[in-house]
Amino acid sequence: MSKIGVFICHCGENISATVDVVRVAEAAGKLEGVEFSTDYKYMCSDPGQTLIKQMIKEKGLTGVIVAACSPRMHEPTFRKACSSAGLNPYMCEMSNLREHCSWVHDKSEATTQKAIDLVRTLVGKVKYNKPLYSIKVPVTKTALVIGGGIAGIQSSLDIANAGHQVVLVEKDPSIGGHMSQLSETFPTLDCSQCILTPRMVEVAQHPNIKLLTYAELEKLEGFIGNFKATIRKKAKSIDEDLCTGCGTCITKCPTKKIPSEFNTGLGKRTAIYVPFPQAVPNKPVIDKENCLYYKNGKCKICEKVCPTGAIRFDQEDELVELEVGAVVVATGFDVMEPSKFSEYGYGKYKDVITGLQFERLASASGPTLGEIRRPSDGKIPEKIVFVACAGSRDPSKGKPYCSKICCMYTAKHAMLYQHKVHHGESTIFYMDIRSAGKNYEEFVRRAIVEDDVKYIRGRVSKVYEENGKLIVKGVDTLLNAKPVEIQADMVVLATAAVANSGAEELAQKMHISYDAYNFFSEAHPKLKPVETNTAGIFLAGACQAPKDIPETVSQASGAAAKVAILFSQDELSREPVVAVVNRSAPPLYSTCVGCFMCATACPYQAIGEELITNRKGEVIKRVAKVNPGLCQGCGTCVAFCRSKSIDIDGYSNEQMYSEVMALLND
Amino acid sequence: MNKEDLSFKVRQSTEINVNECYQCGKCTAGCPVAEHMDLRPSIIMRMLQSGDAVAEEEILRSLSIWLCVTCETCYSRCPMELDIPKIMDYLRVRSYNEGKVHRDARDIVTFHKSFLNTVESNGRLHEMGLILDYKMHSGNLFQDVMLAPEMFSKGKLSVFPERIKDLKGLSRLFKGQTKNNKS
Amino acid sequence: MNEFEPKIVAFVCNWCTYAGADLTGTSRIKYAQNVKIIRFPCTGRIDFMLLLKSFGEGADGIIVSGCHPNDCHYTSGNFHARRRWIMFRGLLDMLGIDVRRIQYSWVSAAEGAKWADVVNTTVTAIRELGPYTDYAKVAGYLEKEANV
Amino acid sequence: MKIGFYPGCSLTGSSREYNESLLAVAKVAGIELCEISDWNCCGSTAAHNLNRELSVSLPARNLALAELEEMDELVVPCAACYNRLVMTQHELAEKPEIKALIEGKLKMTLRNDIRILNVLQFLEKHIVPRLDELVKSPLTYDVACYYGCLLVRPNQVMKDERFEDPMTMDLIMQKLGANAIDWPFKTECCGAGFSVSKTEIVGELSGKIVRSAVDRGAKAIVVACPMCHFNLDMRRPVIESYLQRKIDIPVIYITQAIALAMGLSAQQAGTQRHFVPVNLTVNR
Amino acid sequence: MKELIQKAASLLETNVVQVVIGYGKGSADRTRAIFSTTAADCEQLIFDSRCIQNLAVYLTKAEIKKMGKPAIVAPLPVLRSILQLAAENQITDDSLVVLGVSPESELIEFESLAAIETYLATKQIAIEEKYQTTIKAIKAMPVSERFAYWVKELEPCFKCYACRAACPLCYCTRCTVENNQPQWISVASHSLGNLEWHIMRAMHLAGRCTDCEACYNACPMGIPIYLLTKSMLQDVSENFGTYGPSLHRDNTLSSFNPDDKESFIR
Repeated sequence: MSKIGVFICHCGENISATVDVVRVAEAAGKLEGVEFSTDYKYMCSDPGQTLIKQMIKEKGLTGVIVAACSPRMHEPTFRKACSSAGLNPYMCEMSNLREHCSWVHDKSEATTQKAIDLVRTLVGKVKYNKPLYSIKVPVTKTALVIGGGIAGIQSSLDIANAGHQVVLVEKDPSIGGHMSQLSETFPTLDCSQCILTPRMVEVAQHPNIKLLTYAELEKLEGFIGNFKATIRKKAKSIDEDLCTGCGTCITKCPTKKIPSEFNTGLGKRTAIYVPFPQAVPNKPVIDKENCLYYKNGKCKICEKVCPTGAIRFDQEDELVELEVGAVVVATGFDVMEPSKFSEYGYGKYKDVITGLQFERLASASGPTLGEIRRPSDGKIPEKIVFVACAGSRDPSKGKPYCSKICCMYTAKHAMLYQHKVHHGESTIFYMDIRSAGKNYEEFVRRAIVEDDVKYIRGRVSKVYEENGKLIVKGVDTLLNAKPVEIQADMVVLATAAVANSGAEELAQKMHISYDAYNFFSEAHPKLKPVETNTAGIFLAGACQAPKDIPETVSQASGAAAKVAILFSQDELSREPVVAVVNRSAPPLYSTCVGCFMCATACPYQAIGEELITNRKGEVIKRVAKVNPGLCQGCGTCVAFCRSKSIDIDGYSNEQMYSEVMALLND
Repeated sequence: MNKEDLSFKVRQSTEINVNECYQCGKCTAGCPVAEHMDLRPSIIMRMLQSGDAVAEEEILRSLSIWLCVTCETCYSRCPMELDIPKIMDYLRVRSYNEGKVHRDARDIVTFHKSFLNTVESNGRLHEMGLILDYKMHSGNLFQDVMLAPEMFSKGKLSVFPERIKDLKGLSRLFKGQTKNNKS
Repeated sequence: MNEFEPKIVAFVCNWCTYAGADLTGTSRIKYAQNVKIIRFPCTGRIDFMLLLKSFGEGADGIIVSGCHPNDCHYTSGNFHARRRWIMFRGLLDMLGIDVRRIQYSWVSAAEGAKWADVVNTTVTAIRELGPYTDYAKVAGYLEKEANV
Repeated sequence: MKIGFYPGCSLTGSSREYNESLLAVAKVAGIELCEISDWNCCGSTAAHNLNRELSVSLPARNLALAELEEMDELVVPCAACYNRLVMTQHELAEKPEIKALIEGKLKMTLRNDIRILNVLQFLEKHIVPRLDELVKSPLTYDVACYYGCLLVRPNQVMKDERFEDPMTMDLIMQKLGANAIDWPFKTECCGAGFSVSKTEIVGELSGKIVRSAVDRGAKAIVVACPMCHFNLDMRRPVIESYLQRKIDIPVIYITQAIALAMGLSAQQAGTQRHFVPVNLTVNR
Repeated sequence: MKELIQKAASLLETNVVQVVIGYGKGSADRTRAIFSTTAADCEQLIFDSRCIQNLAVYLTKAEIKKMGKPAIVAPLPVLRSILQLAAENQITDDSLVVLGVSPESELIEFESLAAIETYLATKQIAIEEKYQTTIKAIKAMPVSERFAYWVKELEPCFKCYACRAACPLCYCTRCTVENNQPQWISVASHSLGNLEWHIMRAMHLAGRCTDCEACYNACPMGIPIYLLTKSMLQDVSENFGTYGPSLHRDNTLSSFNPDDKESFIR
């Protein structure tokens, strides 16, 4: 039999001015299961809390109802008070007499009656409350960082510097990501590689960071603090311990005409290669698809010339299992293939290129050593047209969203061009100039005012070639929509930033959600921008949405901080409001019949299966089981269960049923 | 939204929401006749968005709506997939019905009218009849005088119209349909 | 003269509508006393049987309210709830249980005024419909038998 | 399967040779095209510019007649007619109220399920698969395939992925032995319905097209639309006065090209009806 | 029929299965379920238009499970139930052999559950016109009258749970009605309890019911409870477009589409 104490708060006059609190306390006192009831001026004050504690001890209360303000305000306060008096905190509930009653009604009999109803309703619930204990989960203090671009590098370094172990996994042969491909960076025009490569080296040398390049996530199981990751290390065909990175093999490799990914197809590489000179690790891999030996069994020149005998043609992919406590996803973005926009002639005309290709042309380490030259004939273009929003803000053939970085990099491109080709002319067709950011607007103004970059507001309708020139048909919408035709030598498309092609698959492997464009979804757009819906998995950089370097680095540090907070404790303590599948004595074991509709509905993949076996180890029943480490307590599963085999602590079937009954039976 | 707005009426009739246009100008950039237009396609879209009654009048009295050749280039390239030719059709019908056809577009309208006249009376187009009817109504009596004999000699022009059998049935389609405007 | 005062139960989620109703309070927007809230973690938790039991215990009307689509604290509880409501409502309608007596709504934590409006319009609507005597008669049979 | 045929008005007049060559090609391939009896004009640009209902009701009558004659497919060689018929089909499917209204006026009902083919779709489906056996005297010159507007647009309806740089005609011409050049004016507008009323615009638009084809070495322009042909061929004087130069490149229908490659005579292909003489010889 | 008997017998002889669930002659002119464990037993198997019982109901029964791996004679309604049971993780490819029977009474063998799905794709569940008309007529009644209609229709129900026992999808080991913490539904048969029981049953079948009518055939009082499930089948297809059992699609009510449409939520 319950012994419930009901404490009615006046809240100064906030409640008592409209509700007859004395009558509410009287009425509550008469309810079945209520041992004690009273009213008091300020329940949340020290004497108020002392009163509760005192009555718990004196009357041996098994439940407490504080009828005061919203539980969203003071529930933790009163639960703590109960706890200190030896009553399980989850035996305490709050009835909302202020926000839901006294503040929204005038003083009247009906208002007092409603207050009584509200208290009675909660008495109905508390009768069925049971003690709950916060859930403890151990934490493995190693972080897995997926993606070795600037986001992954920054996160790894921050976590490692906080004293925790990091495994950094990169799918390409080198870390560095898109940032290593860039020439100069806006708005300061400092050289991208000059600021990035020291960080790359730091990663390689950090005692707390284990670097796995040419490797990808194969599988991720488990939950916050306790993930098990399987990593596929693709065969590099070299023994990394023996290889000194001397590069002899690369110079001797006979297959030299493979389009270089790093140079966006504008340069060539060999079959055994290091993607770029400053690569980390600076050791080659063999591209099996293009290697003569792998293709037709003959060659092996690299093996012959290698001074340390490091070539391993028989190497195979290796699966590595890791125990990690947290994951930072930093897989970055891709640029859109613009061939869908056939009106721009990309793919048809060699001198129509993407922004990323322009970066390589402008980069001192690029195929032209930093001189802007046309891919078709190597001539220096006298006139360049830049087309902004090539794929962005285009629901028809591209993406409806703004890619955010293009306005800035296009201004930078035009500026770099003007700095390198003094007599050149550059024109940018744009719709809006989005230059919000520290020193960004100033940067764009500089391009226009000091470097004479011509900005024309309007989109380009068509690009075609005539007599060796690219005819660009655009419009100047600020000049009464005057059609504009420019004879250009080169056209640069500011292609949209899109999600990586494997993003969807990766998200499914990790059970994190992603949006309609396959960018990974943050848990809350404002307040949880680096968390995902799966506890313990965090996001950094452009895999979440297009963003520039400063923003990427900030988010990466944010994700690292979240990991460090998680790793600051040996055990996680979680709210015990979680779902539970019932268990009972044999032969039933559980009323669950294993239809797993609950598992399909669970937003957190918190429901798995349990095989109930007999003594001989034979499976006699397959039932659902909730992982309390993953369950967030929404209770959606409970409403699905036809046999009422799954229930949720804190909002159980009995509690809610009784609450409804109590409300309606006055 | 004001139900008197032209943009509202456009939406009613064509199911196109002109507010989707963000004025990128790609329609104008690709329009083959933009150079000749008084109001270029993107400007018309902007004017429709303004919901301004003066703008409405200006559009209906513009030459542009008649210069649009319905080549569909704008629609095909529009990032928002707005069917501008459909809007042009709507504007033309209104301009014509309300007698607001631009002076320089009268020939075009006359030609269309002559075209429909021959279709109404024969069921099919009679090119000779069309040209004669057009010349009479436009006053361009000497236009193409050199073309007809050659066409005739190459068997491309017949003097007598082909008539369909069920002219009566066809006349039901024309009944009550405005072919003559207020002007 | 005693006007009919309907009994209305509100099933709301903790994160949006409960918080929205709190805001109605802090904004001191007045509404009718007839509606009493029962707090759930999420609309996904609200069992259709509880709605049914409410009518059986004499409720004249019901409000069910939670986060707007895409705003669910648990990302998808309200989407699941919406499907369930669509099916449940269709079934009740087929059975002649007056679906006008259940008001569904999305009320966010910022929509204090909307909550007041939802409550007031529901109370007015149920007042016009009168006491749910059809259901009460069926439920009353139970009492008679229990009294025997 | 019964293949219906809607010639449209132009094909009975100013573009007779298009009609003649199409029927000749079909005959060689053994395909019977059944002309819709008592068909009427589709209303063309005039109707949709001046009267929305007529722009639907006129084509709808033809669709209804075709259904009465139990045609499964309907070949519509004129690109403009094709566009009007397809748009009408679309409108009737989307707007039941308009369909009901028009059915009332026609005193006929519409299933609205006939497959409408333009000339390229017809050729691709029925002629191209058999070209290898049918081509007797391959063509040996460079051609510029000109598609114009209505064979590729609106792409929302036509659904050709390559609507900016279509290839269907180019591939057919290559199968006939000719070399289809790459050029940027394949789908630019010729001025279409302004032939008579705004001739100077036709001169400019068609002029740019013809100039590009000639400058890139084409010996003929291949078309599949009577309006395009009218403008590029018969309006040559206006074109020449716009370009300020003499241009003698002939303009032939794709069906004429096929007829010639099949070994039919110039007379059978109807090239004698052109304003710009067609004298095509080897250029490679 | 001979083919079916031969196939069933050979399955038992080769010990591929240990029991064949099929139809046999019953009392009077009726048929009943028979469970053959030997090749000789299989001679009793029959199949004709009277075989309307949904045998899939036995697949989840503990008593039958104990007999070993089953083969089951499966006309269309049984096939649908089998697929739904598979979708709900109650059976797998290895757990049974399906002896399909086409509407033309021909034996169809299925290699896998996926093959059943492919077969059923061409045999969509369709609510017969007459039921559609009835449902329409009921929905057209004024709400009070409709309620009275159903209270009256459900009045004869005495909670024998034959409907539950006959339904292949009511395989829970503990039904909600047997749950007394809390007592969701009163076990006594009175109007309110009857109403609540049938509402709950229909809701639990929402998006799952395959329209086999086994519940109706089993009801001793002939209550047209199938009208509720049929009406819900219509609702599923109208609102979510999905219809009928599937191995690859999540259950209607445990899945959602962010763009689901409704008109009643403020």
